[in-house]
Amino acid sequence: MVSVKVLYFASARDAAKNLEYETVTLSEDTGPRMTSVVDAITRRHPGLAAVLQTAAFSHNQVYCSGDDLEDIQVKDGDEIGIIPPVSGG
Amino acid sequence: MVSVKVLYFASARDAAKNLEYETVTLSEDTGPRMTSVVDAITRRHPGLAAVLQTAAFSHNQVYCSGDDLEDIQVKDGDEIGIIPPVSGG
Amino acid sequence: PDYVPEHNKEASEAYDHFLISAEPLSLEAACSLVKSDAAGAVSSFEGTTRNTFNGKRVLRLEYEAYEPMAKKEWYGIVQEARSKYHLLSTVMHHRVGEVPVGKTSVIIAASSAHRADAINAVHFMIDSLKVRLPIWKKELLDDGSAMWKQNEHIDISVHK
Amino acid sequence: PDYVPEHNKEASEAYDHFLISAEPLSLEAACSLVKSDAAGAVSSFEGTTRNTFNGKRVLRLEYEAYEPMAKKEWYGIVQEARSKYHLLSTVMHHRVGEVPVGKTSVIIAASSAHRADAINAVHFMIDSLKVRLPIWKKELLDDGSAMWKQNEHIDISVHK
Repeated sequence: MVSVKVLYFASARDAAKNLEYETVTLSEDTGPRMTSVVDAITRRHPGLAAVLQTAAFSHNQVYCSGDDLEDIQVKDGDEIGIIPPVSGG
Repeated sequence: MVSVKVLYFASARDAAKNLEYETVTLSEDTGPRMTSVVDAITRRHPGLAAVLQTAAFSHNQVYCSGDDLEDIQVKDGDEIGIIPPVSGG
Repeated sequence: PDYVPEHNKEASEAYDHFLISAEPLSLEAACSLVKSDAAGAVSSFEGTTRNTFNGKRVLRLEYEAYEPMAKKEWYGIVQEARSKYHLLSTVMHHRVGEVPVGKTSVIIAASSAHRADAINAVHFMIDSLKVRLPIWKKELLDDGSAMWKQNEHIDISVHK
Repeated sequence: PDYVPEHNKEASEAYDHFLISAEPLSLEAACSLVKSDAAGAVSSFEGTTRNTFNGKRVLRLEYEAYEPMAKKEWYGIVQEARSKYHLLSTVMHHRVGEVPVGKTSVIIAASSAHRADAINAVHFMIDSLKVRLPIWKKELLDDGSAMWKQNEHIDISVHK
């Protein structure tokens, strides 16, 4: 069992019942990947699907691209951010 | 008779007995040119010759290039600046 | 060529200042942080809340940040800036929470011995901030609508 | 594209501020002159007296200006900047007389709706000032020597 903390920002938080973050527990036999996290949160918050089409992700506060989600293994306690297009400045 | 006001700046003033400006009266028959002014001040202040090798000139507060001095006619009351390489900023 | 003071190619919290704050930002304070007797040039950029968007009246902006990650990205931006430009000191300050019209949401500043380094570094840092820093703004208009903004596409590779 | 406020393609003393003064310059004051609710970006540049030249200690700089001609050249620079960039307001302040180490000799500032205009205009204006404005500085070193400086060759045509 692997539990990760998922952080929602901006439009992602709007789509995730206004949660700033939540814990997601994965029960895969083999080491779970970022894709498993994305699947889990989309099941919980169907409205996220639209947001995730343009969002980036962070894994322990480092950007990861949508193409790499299948390759990135997540461990217990990892911090995963849902990063809609940024608009700082 | 045409009298012009010549202004000396920076190294040009150092070479012109520390004068900020002086009046130069030209007595040409035909309309005098900027070159006549330059000749006159170089006679008065021989030390200016070295400065004038790199200086620009202004005629009534507008830059004129060394190549055009022969073509620029000066009139009574004109203001002529001796502009060593600038170093503002 | 002119003498250029020693500088650090590594980002460091001694010379590179990062702040995310809900308090008003001060340009004077930011520039004071980067000034030194070895600096001949201080360049700065201030982003402020405009009063209109597509002809509609803007009431205010609301910013939020993923702070610990923003700090890591800031560090990466400064490392990159220092690899490109000869810098003495830098500042990146970003306000979060409400920012009323006319008020400052971001300040970038940099000092250098010669002016091109500071000017180009500030341009690079604000462009990089807009691409990389996990910060978001929501725009509230006077017709009651609100929307999360999205920065335009920025080509960071133009910065030599 | 985003809404851009009206602006003037002509330089005007209502929006473009020029000052030559023997008094200390203030960045805050300069930036206040260009800020407005229509501006999303304020960019600035401050030139300060460095403490060294070729490894020698600098005591101070002394500036002098051909003021009426400097004002005419400033006007030409602002006209050119406004033809290149979409600007709301600009400032060019230059100090004359003694400027001690660490103090500000020149401030350029510009405001615009979008950041690239203000940033590029400031860069263009300081480069143009260094090429065109009839202003001179004498550098006084602690070995008792003094010399009139000369700005390096600057290629203004690089400013798109």
